[in-house]
Amino acid sequence: MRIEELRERVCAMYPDLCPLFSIEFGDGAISVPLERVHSAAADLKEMGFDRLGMVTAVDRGEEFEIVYRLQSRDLRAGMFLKALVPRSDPRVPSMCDLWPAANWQEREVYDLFGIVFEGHPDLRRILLPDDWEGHPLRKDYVDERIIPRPDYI
Amino acid sequence: MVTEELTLNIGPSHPSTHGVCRLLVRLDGEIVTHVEPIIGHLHRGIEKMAENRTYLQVVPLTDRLDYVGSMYANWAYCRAVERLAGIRVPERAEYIRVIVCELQRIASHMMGIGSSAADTGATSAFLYAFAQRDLVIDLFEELCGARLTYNYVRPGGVSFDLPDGWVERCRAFTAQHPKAMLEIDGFFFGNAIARARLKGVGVLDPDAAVAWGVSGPSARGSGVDWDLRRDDPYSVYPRFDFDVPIGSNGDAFDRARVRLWECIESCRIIDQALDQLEPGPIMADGLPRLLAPRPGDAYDHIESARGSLGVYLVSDGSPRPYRMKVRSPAFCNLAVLPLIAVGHTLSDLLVILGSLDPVFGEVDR
Amino acid sequence: MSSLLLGILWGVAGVLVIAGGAVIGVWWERKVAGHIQLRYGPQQIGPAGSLQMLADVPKLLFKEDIVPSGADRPLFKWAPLMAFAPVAAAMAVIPFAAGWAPFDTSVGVLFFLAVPSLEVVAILVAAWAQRNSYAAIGGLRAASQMIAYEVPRTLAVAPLVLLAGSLRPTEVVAAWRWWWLPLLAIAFVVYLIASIAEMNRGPFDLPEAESELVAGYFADYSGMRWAIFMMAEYGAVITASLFAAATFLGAGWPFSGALGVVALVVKTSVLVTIVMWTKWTLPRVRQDQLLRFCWVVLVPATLVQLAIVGVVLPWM
Amino acid sequence: MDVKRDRPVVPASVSDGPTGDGLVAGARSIAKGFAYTARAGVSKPLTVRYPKEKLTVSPRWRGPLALRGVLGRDEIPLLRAPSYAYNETIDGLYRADRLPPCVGSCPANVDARGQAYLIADDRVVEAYELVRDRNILPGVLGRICHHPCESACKRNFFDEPIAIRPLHRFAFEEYRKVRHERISPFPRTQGKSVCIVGSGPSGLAAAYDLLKLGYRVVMYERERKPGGALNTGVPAYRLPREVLYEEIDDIVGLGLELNTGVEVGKDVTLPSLMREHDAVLLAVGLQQSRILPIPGTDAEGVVGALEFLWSANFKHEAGVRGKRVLVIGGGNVAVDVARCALRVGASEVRLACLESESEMPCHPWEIAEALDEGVIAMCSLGPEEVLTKHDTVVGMRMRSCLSVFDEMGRFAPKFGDETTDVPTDVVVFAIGQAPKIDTIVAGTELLVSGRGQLVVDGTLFTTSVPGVFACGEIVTGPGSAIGSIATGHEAAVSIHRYLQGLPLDGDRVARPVPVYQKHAPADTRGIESNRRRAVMPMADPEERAKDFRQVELGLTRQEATAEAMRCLRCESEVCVGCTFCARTCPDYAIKVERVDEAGARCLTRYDLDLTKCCFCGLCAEQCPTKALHHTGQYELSFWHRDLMVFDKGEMLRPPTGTRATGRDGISPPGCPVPRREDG
Repeated sequence: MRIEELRERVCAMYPDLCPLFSIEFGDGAISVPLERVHSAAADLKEMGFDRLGMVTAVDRGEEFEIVYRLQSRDLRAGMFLKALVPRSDPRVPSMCDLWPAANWQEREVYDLFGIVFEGHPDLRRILLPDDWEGHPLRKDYVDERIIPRPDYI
Repeated sequence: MVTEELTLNIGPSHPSTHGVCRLLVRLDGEIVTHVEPIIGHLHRGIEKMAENRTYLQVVPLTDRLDYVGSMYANWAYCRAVERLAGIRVPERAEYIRVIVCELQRIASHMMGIGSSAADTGATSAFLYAFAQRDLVIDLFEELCGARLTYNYVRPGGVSFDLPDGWVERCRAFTAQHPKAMLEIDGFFFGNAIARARLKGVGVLDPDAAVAWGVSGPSARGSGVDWDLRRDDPYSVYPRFDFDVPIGSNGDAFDRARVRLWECIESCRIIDQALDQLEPGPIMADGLPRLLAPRPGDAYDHIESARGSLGVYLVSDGSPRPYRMKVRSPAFCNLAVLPLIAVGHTLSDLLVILGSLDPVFGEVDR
Repeated sequence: MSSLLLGILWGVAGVLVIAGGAVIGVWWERKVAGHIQLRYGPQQIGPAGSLQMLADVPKLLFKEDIVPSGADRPLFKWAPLMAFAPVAAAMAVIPFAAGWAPFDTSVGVLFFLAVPSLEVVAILVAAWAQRNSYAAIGGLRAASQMIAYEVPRTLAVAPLVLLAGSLRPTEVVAAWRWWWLPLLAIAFVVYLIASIAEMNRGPFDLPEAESELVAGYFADYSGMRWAIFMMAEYGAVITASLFAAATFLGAGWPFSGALGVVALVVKTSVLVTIVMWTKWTLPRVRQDQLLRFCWVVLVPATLVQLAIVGVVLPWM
Repeated sequence: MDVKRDRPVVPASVSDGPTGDGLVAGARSIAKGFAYTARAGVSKPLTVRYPKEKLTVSPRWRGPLALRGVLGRDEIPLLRAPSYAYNETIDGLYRADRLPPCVGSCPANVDARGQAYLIADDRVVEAYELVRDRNILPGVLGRICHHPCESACKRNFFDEPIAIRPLHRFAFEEYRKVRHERISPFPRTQGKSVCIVGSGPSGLAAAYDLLKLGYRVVMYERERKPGGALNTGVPAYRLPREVLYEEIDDIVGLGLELNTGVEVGKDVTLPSLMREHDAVLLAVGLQQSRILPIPGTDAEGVVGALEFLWSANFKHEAGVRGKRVLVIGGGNVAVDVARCALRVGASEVRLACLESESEMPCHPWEIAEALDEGVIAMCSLGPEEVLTKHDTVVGMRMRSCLSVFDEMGRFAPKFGDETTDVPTDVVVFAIGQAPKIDTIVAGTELLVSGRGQLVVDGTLFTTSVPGVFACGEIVTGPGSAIGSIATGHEAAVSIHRYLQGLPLDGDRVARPVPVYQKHAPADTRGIESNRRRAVMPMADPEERAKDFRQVELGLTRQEATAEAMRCLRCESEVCVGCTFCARTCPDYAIKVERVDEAGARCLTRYDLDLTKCCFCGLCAEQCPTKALHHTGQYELSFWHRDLMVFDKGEMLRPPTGTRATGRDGISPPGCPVPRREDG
């Protein structure tokens, strides 16, 4: 499905969020408020996005941006679903009830970013040891073992 | 009679965990009642490391994600960078990428089939598959000087042009490979014991496969007809004529045999690509050595030997990626292991793990 | 007194034959496996790598003898010898030529069937002594497998005894006629399969399945103690093949005297090679499939064989 | 073998195996397995017998790193060869993959690398003479060249190219101070004489080569001053005439007999010259402006570009003062005309061309400078009709142009329906030039094509008459000055061979034309200013558009030296301390300790830490000079036992010093860091 078509269908579903649908580098992305992210995901799944390709987060300073990559075989399309999470209280509803695929991916985000997924059945660290301190993919993570970049690089 | 469950830690250092995975298993006799993969033993923080490196410097890191299929991670990463920086890749480079990646698929599937065989104790079938893998690796060595971590696909093209005579040697390989595959098919997949070991073991429901995000041959073994090369075509794949083999039972046998038939199809693609290959540049024109794409984020995925391998890149306009995320198919495929392994015997557990063909460099990143 | 001395002498000779056979067997197996797998196998030391084991044995001898901290030390240390002893004992009753065996007893065949089965005790002891989950699983698998395969193995030898009319191995050899070969084909094949299962070799190597249990019941053994287990395994291969060559295949037939011994050795080598060939050809079966194969295929097959022999017997 | 025919077909579902289940089928499958392994057992193994069958390693195999050469201390080879052997040298380097891209992409293969090396080494006069060997007018070309060398410069990859052209000019300015001491006539060793008609760049190049080979060379020029198109066509704000005359004076000082104000075909005839001399070279160039065959071109106010430039250059008056000027054409000549028109007082100058802005054939920097000065560019417009009133130009009707080139890249303009009328007083056609040789060839048997062009062999530069050669734009058509010079060199080689009685082609190596890719501007953010290209100072656009003074003001000595030191000395296998290897290493395995001072590019030490190296090969690929390379050692030793011992000189350095530092641990010449006495 062409990206403009996708945009129309999403806009028909969420007229108020239509301005938040952006097309960049040939990929559609919709940014929704955090409290609507779960219902939006459920609606998109209803629309035909049967696969949750990826869950990840980006450290945007004051906020984390949580990024879901949805993939659809029937629509032959993929799109992003994004939401901003306040850094002070990083809580996101878990998608495990919609896609079990979210299980490990959300554990990974929890492990590396410290974002808490509410409703996750088994939220533990997955890549790092259980006693690890801090969340390494946060930009303010410090570790004396990280070698600073040489100045001429 | 009162029985007690036996807790067994398989791994992280065990011949059949295909890397450094630890399986926490509870056994009732030989029957697995609970299994939990504990991963992260090979976690090197490549996504964190990438934030400290320039776009070109990340390429060698991607080699080390899926070390059985380095070309894929190279390519997926380069596609994301090219999308982000708006680089147009010359046609010859695209063809070379397709050729090396299909060769890589063969090499990787030989590992997958071979480990399926080795898990069932058929060591000879394992080595017959590895003999084929070695032929591919020889081609790669000639191409880029490395046998495992190639660092061959670069943003904008590929690092070397094909050496003299390579095309002929590649054709010689694809000419003999389908025959060798059919022999392995008859020798291993036709063997009564192997069939008894693999059939009906670790059945993955197609709906569950989609819901759990399983992709690649592992999902196609369950009958999920989904191949990015055909369904979300990228590069020059639309120009090739090939079939996507599908299983119907979703057991370990189907998953392994899908891999075998994919190798034969890969040979078809390689032959067509070699026919269509034309001289030309192999690197995009005017590519600065220090890439600094404009701010934004881009995602691109390719069909790797393990499934859809995606790379998500966020740029802040500086010469270094602000965030790199690898959507690794092996990670998602492995998550489904507890679902399909419980209720089988200990012997089957490792066959099921092998049939998902995880590579822990990619699972742990 | 002299009989005791003779017994000790025979014992030492038997151990040496088994040890030497194991050394050659390991080299031969590596060559067979290598060529089957499109490799060369050992080829660095000696012609075609034939002296490889001479290098390996000192290495094993000088390796550290590790006893796991949680292990039952006496049992752990004695288990390898317990595994080796029955194999060596079984050598005693094998009829090397018509009318001659080291220990010619009237219940020789029974002895040969019963004594190697004692190995299961040693394996259980070893598995128990290590306090290792893998070893425990391997030991239990071995116990169920070896006891189950006793039945077809014994039933496969029974037609021989029926035809010969004696349990004395030398008499079996003396009574052997060439037409027994086609007549006892089923029994021979069943005997071979059951023996492979008895000696825990592929495709029935579940107790030591390396891809599942690392090394099974001897997972924690190292150095020479591990080597003794290996020696017991190769000894079992050799004794079982020797017995089959002597009884099913007619020992020295069609020659006699020294040539007969050569013929026996050749037959044994062929059988050993077939055992190895099997291992490197077939995948490993699962525990339930193994037992089902035993009861559903092998035991009925031997019963059919017994019936055939029963029909033939009155004609003799 | 036809693979596709016997390729197996994918089954609809892979679930059904090659054989069915069941006891008999199972037994058969197991028997088949035994047969298969037996067959494999007796076949020849695939593995290689160690050590009898040694393995070979791919030439692209990436081994450990070694650094050759010591920061600027090793002499880099200067490209010096007699003119008749120069092509061979270049070709050999090209085949060996050792040809610097700047040299390769220059039509005359000027050794720009050697120039930068000598300037950095404070041997500026030597640098000038090195350049003059191929580019006979460095001072002139240093001002007007379109510098293909800079477009190919490897530094484009990293930041900005070396300012090769300004360095030519700088070298000339330095040389100028001592030129009287450096000039003495070449000894005349050959008894033969050559006559050259035309004193343009190609003629001068041929004259220089022939003089150097010992011939007598006589040159005829129609104008009163020598220089050909450089003299008549190039505007003075780009090329001050005294520079041109000085450089030609030097060639006269080398032995050239120059006769100016003599028009061949009028004052002397070509047949008489052919009788007097052993060979004649026609380097007359293109003398006629092309004018489109459209209505109204005979009206007053329509002029050709050459005529316009001639009067603007020599009279500083072209009759356009206070008038509106429309220049037709998008090439460099059109831009020159437009800029000259501004300088001779036109009130408004427009430039109309067929091509779109990105396709304009002129060099981008030229049009940028013109736009700065106030020229108005009108793109994608084709001339249709000159509007006249009483035989005087009042305007021009232009038709919109949709595309200029067809799919094959040929010139085939497609026009739209829209037309615009541009009011103007003067229309200058700068759409190309044509040769005008009818008077020159009169009385000879030289063949002239129907379109008035001389028939010339494009590689040997021979005409239809033996002993008469031709070179320059008359052969190549409108082109660049450095391109003309290249043809001059080639023609001189032909004449030399002709006079020596050698076959003209034979074993002669044709001039290789390596194709190097052009580069987009690199990202220069974060690159220290002392590593950036020297900025050429320019006169103020408002001021400079008023007269014919030079626009580019030249580099100072300090700037030029620093610029020359930026040169990467490509393919010289000498480390220049660019640190690109360390910058690209993903594992920080290459450690560089640098003295970081203004203008310094001096490095003290390179440490190649193989324990960190991941053998990705990026550093060696990045190395512009190929000084850093992979050795065939280390892992090779696993099967070549005799190489087990590392050659420490080739590989890691002891922690106290490295070969990259040099024996005494000091930095390269010209580096403004105080030298230590001993390291």
